[in-house]
Amino acid sequence: MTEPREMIRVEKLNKSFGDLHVLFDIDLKVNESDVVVLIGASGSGKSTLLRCLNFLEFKDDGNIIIEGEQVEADTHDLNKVRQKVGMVFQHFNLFPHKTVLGNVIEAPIQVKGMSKKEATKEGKRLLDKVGLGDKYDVYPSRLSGGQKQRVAIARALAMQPDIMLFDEPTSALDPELVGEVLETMKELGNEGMTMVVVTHEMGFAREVGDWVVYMNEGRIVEEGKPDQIFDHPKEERTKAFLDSIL
Amino acid sequence: MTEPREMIRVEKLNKSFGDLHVLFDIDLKVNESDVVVLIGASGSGKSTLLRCLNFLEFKDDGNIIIEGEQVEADTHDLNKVRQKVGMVFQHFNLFPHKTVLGNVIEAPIQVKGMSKKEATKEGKRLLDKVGLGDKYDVYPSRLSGGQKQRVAIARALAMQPDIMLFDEPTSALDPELVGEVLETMKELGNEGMTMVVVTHEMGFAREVGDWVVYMNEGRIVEEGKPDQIFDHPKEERTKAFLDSIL
Amino acid sequence: MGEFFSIFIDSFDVFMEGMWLTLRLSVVSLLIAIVIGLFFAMLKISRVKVLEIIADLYIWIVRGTPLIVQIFILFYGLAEIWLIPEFWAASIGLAFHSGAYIAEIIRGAIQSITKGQTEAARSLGMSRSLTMRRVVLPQAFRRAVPSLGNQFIIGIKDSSLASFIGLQELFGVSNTMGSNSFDYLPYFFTVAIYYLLIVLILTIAVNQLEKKLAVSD
Amino acid sequence: MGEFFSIFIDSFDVFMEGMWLTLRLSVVSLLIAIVIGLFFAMLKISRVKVLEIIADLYIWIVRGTPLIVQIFILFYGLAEIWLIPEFWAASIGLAFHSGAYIAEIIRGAIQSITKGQTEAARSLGMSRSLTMRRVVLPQAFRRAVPSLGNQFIIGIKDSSLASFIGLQELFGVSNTMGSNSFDYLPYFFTVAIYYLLIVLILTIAVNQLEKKLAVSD
Amino acid sequence: GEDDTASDSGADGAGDSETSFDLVESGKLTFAASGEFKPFSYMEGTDMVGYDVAVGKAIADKLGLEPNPKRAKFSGIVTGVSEGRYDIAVASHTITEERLEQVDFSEPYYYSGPVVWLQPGSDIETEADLEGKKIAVARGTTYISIAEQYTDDIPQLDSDVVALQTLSNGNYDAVITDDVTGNAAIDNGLEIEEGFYLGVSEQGVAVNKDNPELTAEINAILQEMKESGELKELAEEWIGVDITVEPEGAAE
Ligand SMILES: Nc1ncnc2c1ncn2[C@@H]1O[C@H](COP(=O)(O)OP(=O)(O)OP(=O)(O)O)[C@@H](O)[C@H]1O
Ligand SMILES: Nc1ncnc2c1ncn2[C@@H]1O[C@H](COP(=O)(O)OP(=O)(O)OP(=O)(O)O)[C@@H](O)[C@H]1O
Ligand SMILES: [Mg+2]
Ligand SMILES: [Mg+2]
Repeated sequence: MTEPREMIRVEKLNKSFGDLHVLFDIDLKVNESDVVVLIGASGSGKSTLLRCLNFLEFKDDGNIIIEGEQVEADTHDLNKVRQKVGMVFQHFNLFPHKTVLGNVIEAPIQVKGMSKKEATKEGKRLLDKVGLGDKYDVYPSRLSGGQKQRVAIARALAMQPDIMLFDEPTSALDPELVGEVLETMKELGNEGMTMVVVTHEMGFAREVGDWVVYMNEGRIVEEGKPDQIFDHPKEERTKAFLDSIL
Repeated sequence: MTEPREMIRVEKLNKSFGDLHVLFDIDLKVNESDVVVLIGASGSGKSTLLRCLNFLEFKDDGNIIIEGEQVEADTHDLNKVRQKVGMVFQHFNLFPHKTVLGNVIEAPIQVKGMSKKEATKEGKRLLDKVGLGDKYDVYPSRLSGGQKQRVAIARALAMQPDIMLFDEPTSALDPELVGEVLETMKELGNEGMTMVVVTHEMGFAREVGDWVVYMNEGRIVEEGKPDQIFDHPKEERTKAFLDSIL
Repeated sequence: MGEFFSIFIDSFDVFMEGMWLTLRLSVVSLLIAIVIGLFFAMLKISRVKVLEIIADLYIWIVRGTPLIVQIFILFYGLAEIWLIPEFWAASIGLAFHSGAYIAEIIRGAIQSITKGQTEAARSLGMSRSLTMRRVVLPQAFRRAVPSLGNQFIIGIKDSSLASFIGLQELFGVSNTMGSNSFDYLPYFFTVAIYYLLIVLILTIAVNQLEKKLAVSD
Repeated sequence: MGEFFSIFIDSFDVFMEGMWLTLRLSVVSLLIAIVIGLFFAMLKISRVKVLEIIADLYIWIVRGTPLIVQIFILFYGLAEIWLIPEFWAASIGLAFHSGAYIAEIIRGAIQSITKGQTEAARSLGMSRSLTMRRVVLPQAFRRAVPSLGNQFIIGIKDSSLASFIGLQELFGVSNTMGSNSFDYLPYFFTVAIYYLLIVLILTIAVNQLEKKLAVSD
Repeated sequence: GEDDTASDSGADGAGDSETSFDLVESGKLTFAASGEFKPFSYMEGTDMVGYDVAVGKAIADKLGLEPNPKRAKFSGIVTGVSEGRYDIAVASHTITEERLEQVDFSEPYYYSGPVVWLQPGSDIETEADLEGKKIAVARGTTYISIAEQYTDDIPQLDSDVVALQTLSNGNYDAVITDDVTGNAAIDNGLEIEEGFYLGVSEQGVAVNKDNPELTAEINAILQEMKESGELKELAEEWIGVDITVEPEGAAE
C-alpha cells in the first residue's frame, strides 16, 4: 500500500479578528480522496478554518500547505492557489446576472482562458451530472435552493479543482431539498474528490465521511473515524454536542 | 334604589372592513360607574368595538347612544362627543415633541379654550395623581413604558371625560411595569369613573370589573359578572379561551 | 497666485454685498418655498383626486423643466401681469422651483408620523386641522429638517441663476468684475470659494440643528 | 393663443436643431460622467485613506458650488491650458458636475452587492479586478439604472446652462429667438414644452428599462 | 420753440416732470444699462458707471428726477423698456427698425460702428474672408444680423466682454462689437486685434412707446448737451475721444 498523497496540511494555525481569538493552534491533515467532515457548535470557528484554507481569510500564524506547497499570502499568487481549491457556500452566491450555464463557464473562460466553446461543452457536462441538464439558460432567481446549490457545485467543479470545500451547503435549504444536494456531494465523494465539509447532516457524515473533526471554541477537541466519533466519543463536550444536535 | 344612569348603549352594531365583516349585531350597555371588561382572542373585534365607541371607526349599521343621545357621524360634532369619551391606547401615542405636562395640557387649552394657567394647575394635579409629580418637564422619550401609559391616562383625564376607554393598556409593557398602570386604573374605577377596558389581565378584571364581556369572531358570546364568567362559564368557547390565557 | 490673492482682497467688499443678496434671496425663497411646499403637500395627502392631480402636475412641471427656464418665464411672464422687482421675481422663481421638492419632503415627513399620533389627538377632541397643526406638522417639520437643510443648500447654489435677470448676487458680482477686468477666471475662483464656505458652514449648522432636535426624541 | 401656436410651428425647425444639440450634450456628458463617477467610486471604496480623501474633496467641491460657476471655470480654465470647442467644454463641465453624483450612486450600488458575490468570484480564482469587472459592476450598474436614469434627466435640464457659453441648445435657441423678437414668453413656453416632453419620454423609458432588467432578477 | 420748452422743464424742477410722465417709480428716472459693456457701462464696486450711465444721470438731472440706474442683461433690456420695467434705456442700443417696433428712440447720443475683432495674426482681411467663419456676438445685439450675412456659426454670449475674452482664448475666428469696447479690452491686456469697420451705427436712448413726451424731452436735452459741449465732455471723460458727432464718410 502506497502512502496516500497529502492534499492539505495545516500546522498550528492561529487566527484572530481584532481582539477575538477564533482559531487556536489548529493542526489538520487531509489526504487525497478523503472526505473530512468538520462539526461543532455555532461560533466554534469551522467557517473561519475553511475560509483560511481558501485564503478568503488570512491566518495570523502557522502554516497552510496545499499539495505540498506552503502558501503565504505575500509570496504566492493566491488566485492560482484558489483554482486548485473549490468552495461551495451556505448561501450559494450564484451570480444573479448570469444564466446557470453562464455561472458555470464564467471562471473557466475568464481565469483559465478556456475557449467559450470548450467551456460550454464542459459546463453542460457538469450541469447534466448534477441533474440540471434542462436549466442551462435559466437565471438563478428561477431555481429552487437545492437547484441553486447544485449549480454552485457545478460552478466550482468547472475549474477542475483538486479539493472541494463545503460550508454548510444544505443548511439554507428547505428540508425536502437537502437530499438532492447531499446526493450530489456523495457522488462526488465516491468519485474520489478530496473534500472538507462543514455540515450538521450526521447521516451524510457517517455514510460519506472518512474522518470527522469536532471543533469547540476555536480548537479541535476530538477527531476520528465517523463510527468512533459518533458512537464512542471520548470527550464529554463531543458527547454533549452530539446529543444536542441529534 | 334608583335606576342607574346609562352612559353607553350599543344596539345591533355592525362593522366591516371592505369584505371583512368584523362586528356582528353587537348589543352592549354601560351604566354610570361601571367597569366593563372586554375579553376575547386576537382578531375578535375588541379594538374595533372600542374604536367605534370613540368614532375612530364608523359603524356600518346599528345605533350608538352616548349619555342618552344617539350619535351619528353626519349630524353630530364628533369632536364634542369625543371630549366626553377619553381613550388610552396600547402604544400610548404620547406626543413626542411635547413635555409630559405639555401632553396633558394641550387639549384642554386648544380644544376647551382653558387658560394656560388653569390647564397647568389641573394638569399637575392629574400628573401628581398618577404618580408622576416629578416628571412635568421631561420628554416622553425619557420615560419608561409604564410611566408613558400613566401620562396617557392623565392626558385623557385632563379633558374631564365621563367615560374612559382602555385598549390593552398594559400589553406593550414589560411585566414589571404592568402593576403601576393597573393600580392607576383601579383607583380610577374606585373613584366611580365609567370605564370600558380591553385587557388580558384577568386579575384586574376580577378585582375591578363589574361586568365581563367575552367576544369571539365579532360576536358577544357570553357576558356576566366576573365571578360567573371566570368560574362558571356557560359556553364551551369561553371556557376554552379562559383555559388558553390563564 | 499673488495676483489672485490681491484680487481676492480687493474684491472682498463687493463680494460681501453679493453674499448678502445671495443670502437674502435664498432665505426669502426658502420661506416662500416652504409655504408652497406645505400647500402642495396638503393637496397630495388630501385624498381628493383632483387636488392630488393638481399637486402632481405642479411637481411634474417643476421637475421636467430647467430652473433657468422657470426663472425666465416667471420674470417675463409675471411682468405682463404685474411688474415686480427682480428680487421678487427671482425669489418667487426659486421658490416655485424648490417648492416642488419641499412638497415631496414634507409629504414624506407627514406620512412618516404614525397614525397613532393622529388618533390620540382626535380622541382628545382635537379637530382634523388642529391635529395637523399642533401634532402632525411640528413632528413632521422636525423630521424634515435634514432634507430641508439640504434643499436650502441647493437653493443657495440655484440662486446664482438670479444673476441672469440682473441681480448682483455672488455669481453676478463675479461675472461683472470678470467682465470689467476682462479676466473672468480669478473672479470665478473667488466666488467658488465663497460658495464652498457658505455651504460648509450651512452643512455644519444643519448637522448641529439635527443633533439638537434629536435630544428631545 | 393663436399667436403662440404659430410661433410654435414657425420655430419648430430651429428648436429641433437645439434639441439635437441638447441630446448630444446630455448623452456625451452622461457617458463622460459615468467614467468619472466610476473612477471616484473606485477611489471611495479603495480603502486607501488618501484616495478616499481625494474623492471626498471632489464630491465636496462639486456639491458646494453652483453648476454655472463650474461650467464657466472649466470653460475659461480649460481654454488657458488647451483649447477645446464649446461643445466639449460644456460636456466636460456637465460631466464634472454629474460625475460627483454618479460616483455616489455607483458607490452605493457597489456596496449593495453582497460580500458573498465577491467571495464566490475570488474562490473561483478570479482576481480582484476581474471580480469587479465581471461580477460586481454588472450587478451594481443594473441596480443603479433608476438613479442613473434620474441623473440623466437632471443632466438634460442642466445642459440648458451651456447656452451661457454660447451653445445654441434648446434653451439657447429660445433665448436668442426671444431676444430677437423682443417677446420672450412664447419662446420660453415653447422650450418648456420640449423639455417636459423629453423628460416625460425618458421617464417612461427608464421605467421600461427597469422593468426589463427586473426580469432576470 | 421746442428747445425752450425742454430747457424750461429741465430748469423748473421735478413738479412739472412728474405730472407729464408716467414713471416706474415716481420722482425717479429708472434707466437700464448692462453693466457689462466697458467703458459704456460697467461696475465700480457696486456702482454702475460709464458713458451710458453718465448720460443717463445727466438726463435725469435735467428732468429734475433722481437717477435710478438698473442693471440688466443686455438681451432683456428692450423688452424691459417696452414692458415698463424701466422708463428708458441708456445702454448703447443701435437704432434699428426691429427695435423701433418695440420702443421709441431718441436722437443718437453717440455714433459708432460694428468692428470685426480678430485673433492676433489672423488671416482675415476683408469682409469676404469672414465667409463661413465662427463669429461670436453678444445675445440681443444688432451684430447678430450682421454676422448672419457671412456665416451660420454664431455663438451667442451674454456680453461682449465674454465674447472678446473667449476670442482671445482662441475659441472664435472673430467677434463683432463696438470699436470702443474692443479697444478697452486691448487696453486691459486681451490679446486681440482690431480688424475693420462693417458700417456706421447710431446709438439712441430707448423710451417706452407710451411716453412720447419723455422722448421729446430727452431729444431736447441731448440737443442742448450737444450744443453746450457737455455731451462731448462726457465722451472724452469716459471714452477718451469724442464720439458724439456723426463721422463723415465712415467706412462702408
Ligand atoms: N469577519 C469577522 N469579523 C469578526 N469576527 C468574526 C468574523 N467572522 C467570524 N467572526 C467570529 O469568529 C467566530 C467564529 O466564527 P465562525 O463563522 O468561524 O464560526 P462557525 O463555527 O462557522 O459558526 P456557524 O455554525 O454559526 O457558522 C465567531 O465568534 C464569529 O463571530
Ligand atoms: N383598519 C382595518 N382595516 C382592515 N381590517 C381591519 C382594520 N382594523 C382591524 N381589522 C381587522 O378586523 C378584525 C378585528 O380586529 P381588532 O383589532 O378589532 O381585533 P382585536 O380583538 O382588537 O384583536 P387584538 O387582540 O389582536 O388587538 C381583524 O381581523 C383585523 O385584521
Ligand atoms: Mg459557519
Ligand atoms: Mg386590539
